[in-house]
Amino acid sequence: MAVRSNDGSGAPPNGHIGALEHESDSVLLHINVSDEDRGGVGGFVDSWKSVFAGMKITAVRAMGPTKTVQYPHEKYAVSPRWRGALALKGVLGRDEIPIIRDESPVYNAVIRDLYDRERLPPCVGNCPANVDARGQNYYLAEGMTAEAYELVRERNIMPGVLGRICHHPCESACRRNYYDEPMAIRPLHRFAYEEYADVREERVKVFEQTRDQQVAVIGSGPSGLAAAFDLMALGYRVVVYEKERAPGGALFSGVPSYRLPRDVLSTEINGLVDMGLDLRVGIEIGKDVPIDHLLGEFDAVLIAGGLQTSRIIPVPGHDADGVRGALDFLKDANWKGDAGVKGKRVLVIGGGNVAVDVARCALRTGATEVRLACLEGDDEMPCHPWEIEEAVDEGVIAMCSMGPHEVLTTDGVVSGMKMRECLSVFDEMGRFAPNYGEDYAEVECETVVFATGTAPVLHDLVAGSDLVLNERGILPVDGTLFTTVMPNVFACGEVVTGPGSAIGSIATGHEAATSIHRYLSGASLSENRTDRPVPVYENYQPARLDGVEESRKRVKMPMARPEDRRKDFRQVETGFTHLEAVNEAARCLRCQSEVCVGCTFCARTCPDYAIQVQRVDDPGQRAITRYDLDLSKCSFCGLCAEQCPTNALTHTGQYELSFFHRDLMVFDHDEMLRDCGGTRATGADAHTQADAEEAS
Amino acid sequence: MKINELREHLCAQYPDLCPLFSIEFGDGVLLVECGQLLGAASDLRDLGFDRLGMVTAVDRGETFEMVYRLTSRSMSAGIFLKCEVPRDNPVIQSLTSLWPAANWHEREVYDMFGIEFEGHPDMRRILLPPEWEGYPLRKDYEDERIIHRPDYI
Amino acid sequence: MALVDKLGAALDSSGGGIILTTVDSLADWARGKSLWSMPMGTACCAMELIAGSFSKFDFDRHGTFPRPDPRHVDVMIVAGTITRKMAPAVKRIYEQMAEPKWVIAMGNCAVSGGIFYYDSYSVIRGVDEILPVDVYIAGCPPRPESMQDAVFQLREKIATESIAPGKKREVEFSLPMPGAGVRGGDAE
Amino acid sequence: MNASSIDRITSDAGEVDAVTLKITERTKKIATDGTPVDELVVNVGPSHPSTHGVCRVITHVDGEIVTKAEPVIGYLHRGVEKIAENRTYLQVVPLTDRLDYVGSMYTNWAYSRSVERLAGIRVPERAEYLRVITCEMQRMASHMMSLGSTSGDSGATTAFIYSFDIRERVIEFFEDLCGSRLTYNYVRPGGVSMEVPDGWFDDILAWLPIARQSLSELDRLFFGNHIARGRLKGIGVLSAEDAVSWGASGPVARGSGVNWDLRKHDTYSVYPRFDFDVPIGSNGDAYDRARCRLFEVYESMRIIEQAIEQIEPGPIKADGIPRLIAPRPGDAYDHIESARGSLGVYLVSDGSPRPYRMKVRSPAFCNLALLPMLAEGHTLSDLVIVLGSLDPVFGEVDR
Amino acid sequence: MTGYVGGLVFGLSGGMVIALAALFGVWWERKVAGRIQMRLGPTEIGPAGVFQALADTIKLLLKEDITPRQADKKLFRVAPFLVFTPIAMSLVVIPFANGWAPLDTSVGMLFYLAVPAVSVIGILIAGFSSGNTYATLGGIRGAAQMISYELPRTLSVLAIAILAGTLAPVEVMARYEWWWFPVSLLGFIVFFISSVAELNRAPFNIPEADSELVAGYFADYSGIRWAIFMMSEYGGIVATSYFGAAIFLGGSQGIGGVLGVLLIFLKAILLITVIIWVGWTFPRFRSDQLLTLAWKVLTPMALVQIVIVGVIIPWL
Repeated sequence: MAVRSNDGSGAPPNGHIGALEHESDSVLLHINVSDEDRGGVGGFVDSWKSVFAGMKITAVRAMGPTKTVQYPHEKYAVSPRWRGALALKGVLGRDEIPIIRDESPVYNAVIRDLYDRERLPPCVGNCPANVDARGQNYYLAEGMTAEAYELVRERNIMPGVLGRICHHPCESACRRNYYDEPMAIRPLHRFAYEEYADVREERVKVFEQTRDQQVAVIGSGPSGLAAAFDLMALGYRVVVYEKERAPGGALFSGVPSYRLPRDVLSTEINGLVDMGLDLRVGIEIGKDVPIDHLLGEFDAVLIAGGLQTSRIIPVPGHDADGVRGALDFLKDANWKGDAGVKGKRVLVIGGGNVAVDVARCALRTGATEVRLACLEGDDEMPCHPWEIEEAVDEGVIAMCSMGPHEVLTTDGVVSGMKMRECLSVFDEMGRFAPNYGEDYAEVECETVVFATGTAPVLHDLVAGSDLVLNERGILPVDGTLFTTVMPNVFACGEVVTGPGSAIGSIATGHEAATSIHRYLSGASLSENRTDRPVPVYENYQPARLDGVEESRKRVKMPMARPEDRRKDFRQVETGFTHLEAVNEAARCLRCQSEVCVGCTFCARTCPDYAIQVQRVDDPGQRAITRYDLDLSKCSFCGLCAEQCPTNALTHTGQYELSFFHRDLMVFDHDEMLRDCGGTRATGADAHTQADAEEAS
Repeated sequence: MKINELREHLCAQYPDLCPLFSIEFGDGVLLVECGQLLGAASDLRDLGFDRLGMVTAVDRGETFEMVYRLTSRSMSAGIFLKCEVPRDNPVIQSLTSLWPAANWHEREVYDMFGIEFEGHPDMRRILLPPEWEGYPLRKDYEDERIIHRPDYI
Repeated sequence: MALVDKLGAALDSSGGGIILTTVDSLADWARGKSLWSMPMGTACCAMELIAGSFSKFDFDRHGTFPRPDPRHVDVMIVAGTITRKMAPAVKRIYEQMAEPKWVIAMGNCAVSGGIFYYDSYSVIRGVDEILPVDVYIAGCPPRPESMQDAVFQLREKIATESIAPGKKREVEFSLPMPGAGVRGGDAE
Repeated sequence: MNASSIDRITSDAGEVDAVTLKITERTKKIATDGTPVDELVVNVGPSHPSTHGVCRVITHVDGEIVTKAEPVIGYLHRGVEKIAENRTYLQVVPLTDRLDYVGSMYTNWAYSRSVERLAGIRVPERAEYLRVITCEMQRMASHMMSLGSTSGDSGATTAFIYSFDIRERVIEFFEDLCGSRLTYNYVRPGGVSMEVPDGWFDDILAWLPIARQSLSELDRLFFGNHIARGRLKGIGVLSAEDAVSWGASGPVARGSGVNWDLRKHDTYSVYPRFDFDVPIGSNGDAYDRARCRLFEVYESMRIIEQAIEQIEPGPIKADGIPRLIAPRPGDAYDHIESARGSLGVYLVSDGSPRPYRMKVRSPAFCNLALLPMLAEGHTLSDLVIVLGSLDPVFGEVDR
Repeated sequence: MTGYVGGLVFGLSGGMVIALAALFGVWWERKVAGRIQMRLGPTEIGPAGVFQALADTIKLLLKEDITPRQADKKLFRVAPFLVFTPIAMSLVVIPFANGWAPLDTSVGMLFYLAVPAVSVIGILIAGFSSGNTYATLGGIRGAAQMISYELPRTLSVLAIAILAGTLAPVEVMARYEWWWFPVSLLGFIVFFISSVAELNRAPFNIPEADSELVAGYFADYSGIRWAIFMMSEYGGIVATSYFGAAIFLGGSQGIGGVLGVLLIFLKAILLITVIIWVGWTFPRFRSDQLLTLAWKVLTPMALVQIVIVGVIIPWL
């Protein structure tokens, strides 16, 4: 029982403890505040004492210092966080926007710097390869299509390819999400590619070889080509080896042609060859040429071999005839155009993008019934939601929360599959630990395709070198520098990262190129090397679209009808027209730091609805036409400034806000841009009047 | 007190209230018929719920949901007592006989929802002026003096 | 009609221009420097109003101190939300004040209803619906210094007034914009 | 002395609609049994220096003795509960600031707790500590306001100013923390809005001993004073039974000996980790209520010191709170111990990003209902003391 | 005729003295109260804001003079003067300098005690005629208070009268000896407290009671009439302080000339400051506490004082 004195002297008052007992059993401590018997102030002498004690206190205070701040002459220095009147730091005009562009080895530093200063647009920040989508949209809206293509190509070496197959993290981070719908960045890549076809010949620019070092790249997948592109741009001679007959790696063998027409891929790779790339197809390093040979001939070797084989889950019957791996299946479908499933029923195990690709390929190669079984529930499938949607549209039957139990065979040939209900996929710690239920289901089918994981095949490749694989067949690689145990051997792409996205592979290619450049020019690999920033842009909750005018919505990508598209491998999306593309590009908010881009976050967040923002989105006219703050409604709560994605809207320290008329309290666009630098009250001009009086 | 203990306690004392008890967002809820309200409240008070924390209503369209929040000092627990009042005849028993605290709360509910309380000593508007028309917290309340917020899409 | 109004009217009609100007400047000086306030504090802003007359801000330095009696005061500071139920009382108290009288609407609730402008059924959207407001202060709530700033602004407005009814003094004066700098008052 | 001797001053006790500072009607009323009714109706408020806002008390006095005091509230009824139905969950937070404007942090917190319960948000520990620290500082500020106005009501303006001086310092701390003096918008669903500025905790720890000293000075100046004791003791006596059945909470109930503090007895947040006591009165008069507040300020200081000692770096906001919170349908109630008692927020969600219904269980509303009972039989001078000892904040009473 | 002219001149000059005293008193109170409350008080007009009260007065002069509709108009208008006149009259017997008072009468003390008491009529009329419940209650409270404190105040002065053997303040000053102060200390305290109560100053300002009755008996007065109330209050403070300084503190203590004037002035200022100091320190009494103090504490104390003096006198 801690009883403290009420007069600060430390002596306990003579209060009773627990004047009124609480009903509960628990013994709770409390102080009794009544002080009837505290030594009577009721007495005559004591009351006089109390009178003089009080007078002493006031007298002491009167002799002490005053606490007054003499307002107009000296101003109390308000907190730097003080929420005074709002002001804008800048408003987006029609001027050119900053293009994020630099040669590769310093590019990360540029991004890092922009990120640290909160100047990175979310689309650029969320893209693994930091493709300047904002710049692309700007160029397209202003009619500079070729510049747009070349800008995108710098980071995303094959805009035509990625414009079709990318999973576009940029779009999920786009600030338009909150407004209406995100920018169609990926279709605009594709549009830029298509427009570039006309000028490709005349704009081709061969990279000059300015350095005498040479680099070999093993694999012509996206990561290898990205690294090769960067190294060529830096003046190295680059030779790319591809073991298949056609370049492109997984883009060729793993991506069905209904998503990526083969001519696009070849056009893009040919474009690189035109720029000086030495591409040698049909040469498998390790078999045709030993890696030692490369190490002797080239100053550096980059392994970008990708993933070669599928994992098949060892359930009973997995070795039966008719059980296949996804990559083999896709390879067959892509190379031969026939996967051997004509007239058969196909069951695809797995819920990733590869599984969906397999399922849709199976439909196109003549399967009668395609089922997709995955462990996860329908809302947590790892594939992109639009993929499964399109697949279901075409007739794929999705079976969620089902795990493979046994492959049913008849005479060594697959006749069906026994599935088991899956209750949860991950345990509490987030590890993969499927929890199976007691329900079983049997599916009849002739082919089972496992799309449950892929792995690299590197044994032949590394044979004879100092490189060693670990027991799982994986090459140990530094995840940020992309170096291996040999100083002149680097690796990038899915060999390093495991199964991932094309744009993610490209990003590693850029990084590996940076490492190689540093290695070859004798610089430290890690010094001044900035980690790739991973901006956490929250996924903006999609806005309600019922009231949005049609002109503000995202331009719909025209698509083939589902019943048509399941028939063949022609591309599903048919592309933008010129007008659609320019309109779409003009929708870009052109997010810049400390510049209001008219995203209306503030107006939406404001609990008082005191902010009115209007914006024109027309091509060539993109501007903010109105930004009104009704200061008479503003509650100075700070929510708008907190929400402002570009930090353009801030609270100034200004608090002297007296007006003779209510109309003056509506701050327009110009008033919001006023310079408030000097109005924050500071103690700087304080006179020491109070002190002067003290002295007197 | 844990909510399950509370349920056991309640079921042991008043078996007829037991089936009406449910748990929602970690709080006990006792949903009764309006006719039973006074009896149930009185039972709960005898059980130890000695304080009436709050009386309010929710406009559920066809009905008004009356929500009473009772708290018990001895059990350190709270419980919701709920019942549905028809919108076309919004009359319910007053709890002023059990807790004088209900007086102002019920006046407020009357003021905001137009629900009348039988047996209330002083059924007048409390927050709004006496001449006010309508019951503002009803969802269908319309007043030309309200300026509705602009709807940003 | 107060005696002073009669005096003003008489001076105005008899052409006592110089005397009128002198009396005017005296009157405006006295009125401006001695703005006793009726703290019509209803909500949050009332807290800042109270803080304003206490140690740190000390309105009394400018001759402004709060008196709760409407008969004795010159300026009513409406600080806080005015509801439909409260409006008649505010109006009545304003009517009980002796001429000349001014009104300062302190804080956004008194200016326009502020955060309660939309969707509220009971809030008056600005005290200027019921009273003639002379100075509006934005803020939610405004700092006590904003209040002092408003008093300085009101002084500038008072400086344009004449004791002759319906007459304005000609002084060099423009509508001050926010943040225009230091105004009013001499330091001790 | 006794007004009953002057039969001219009789007045109509009925509905007085014109809300005025003064009652002007003086009519002679004859009671049913034929005797003249010698009652004066004094209309206190709605704008009166001692009503702590906009409350009107229609007071019937016999001489100086109050025979009936009927509070009329609703002069600050702003329809917040209706407005909240038209705001998103985040937009409601600034509205809650303006309910209990003497203690904005509490309404922020109670509301945030309800939203968190509804949306299943777990708050990081540092945020809970920051909430406790700010809310205990808010309790200091709020109680200083209450103690100050009690002394102001009884005519000791200087004691008011001394207590406001302590409050002012707290408010400066809040200004440094979140950029506003009164309407903080600091406690949000999922955490708090801002990290503390550098050196903030040190400044508080350095200031607390000074505050203790000036508090004890205030204690001696006002509560030690013979006149003040005479003014407060035995005024507005509330029994423990009445306090419970009338739903009183906070210092009003504790002054009557009801040992009920949510921080201790229905504990929440990180309060179980602190060592503090609950001041309890035994007489239930205005003096005990005021003393409870005074002692609670000391206890708040202890909690702040312990919390600053225990707090550790970490996130201040729960992860993954969407921009538009849209909890699943249902209703939830959560409460905290505010300076005035148990402050609860009842939220009903229909799954949309806007609350379907918000109800604020305001302790001041319940406490104020006691006024007629407590003021009766005392003098008119005591009426303002009783009203002040209930510490109503009309933003919260009327909502 | 000369009597009238003399009276007029005297009245006007008395009014001027009161006005000046009030201006000074108001300013001094605001400064002292400011310092007690750790703030500055008026700073803007004149050095240290000394002319603040002047601006206030000019403003009040120029303000509308409201007579409420429900008021008893004639009584309402005359009441401020009924309060003011007795206070002004009481000044005539105050010895402002050694051996000089405007009216050096042998019953000066009696005059001083009796005449200002008449202002209670004015207060009662003011409160009653306003037609306002607050004012009425204030007037009634004021009357009760002033009547109660009349007795201890008169009794307390009696001690000095016994010691000095005269009722003329000028004579008392001349005969003052230092040991009178300890002997009459009890009486001085009673005199001081009951004077503060007579003046309706805090902590005895229950007729005005800002926080209860808004402004009490002058709640409905505005402009110049209210200024007259305030002037009489501050005039009363000055008169009381001078009187107390002269009677209990020895006034100019027989020192003539400017020095004597200064001496009594300083003593009076001291008393004014203490009045303000006390007023801004304590809470207000409730009416029953007030009467208890008057009848149960102060009156017995005054009687004890008389006994003390009565016991001492034969030993002189």
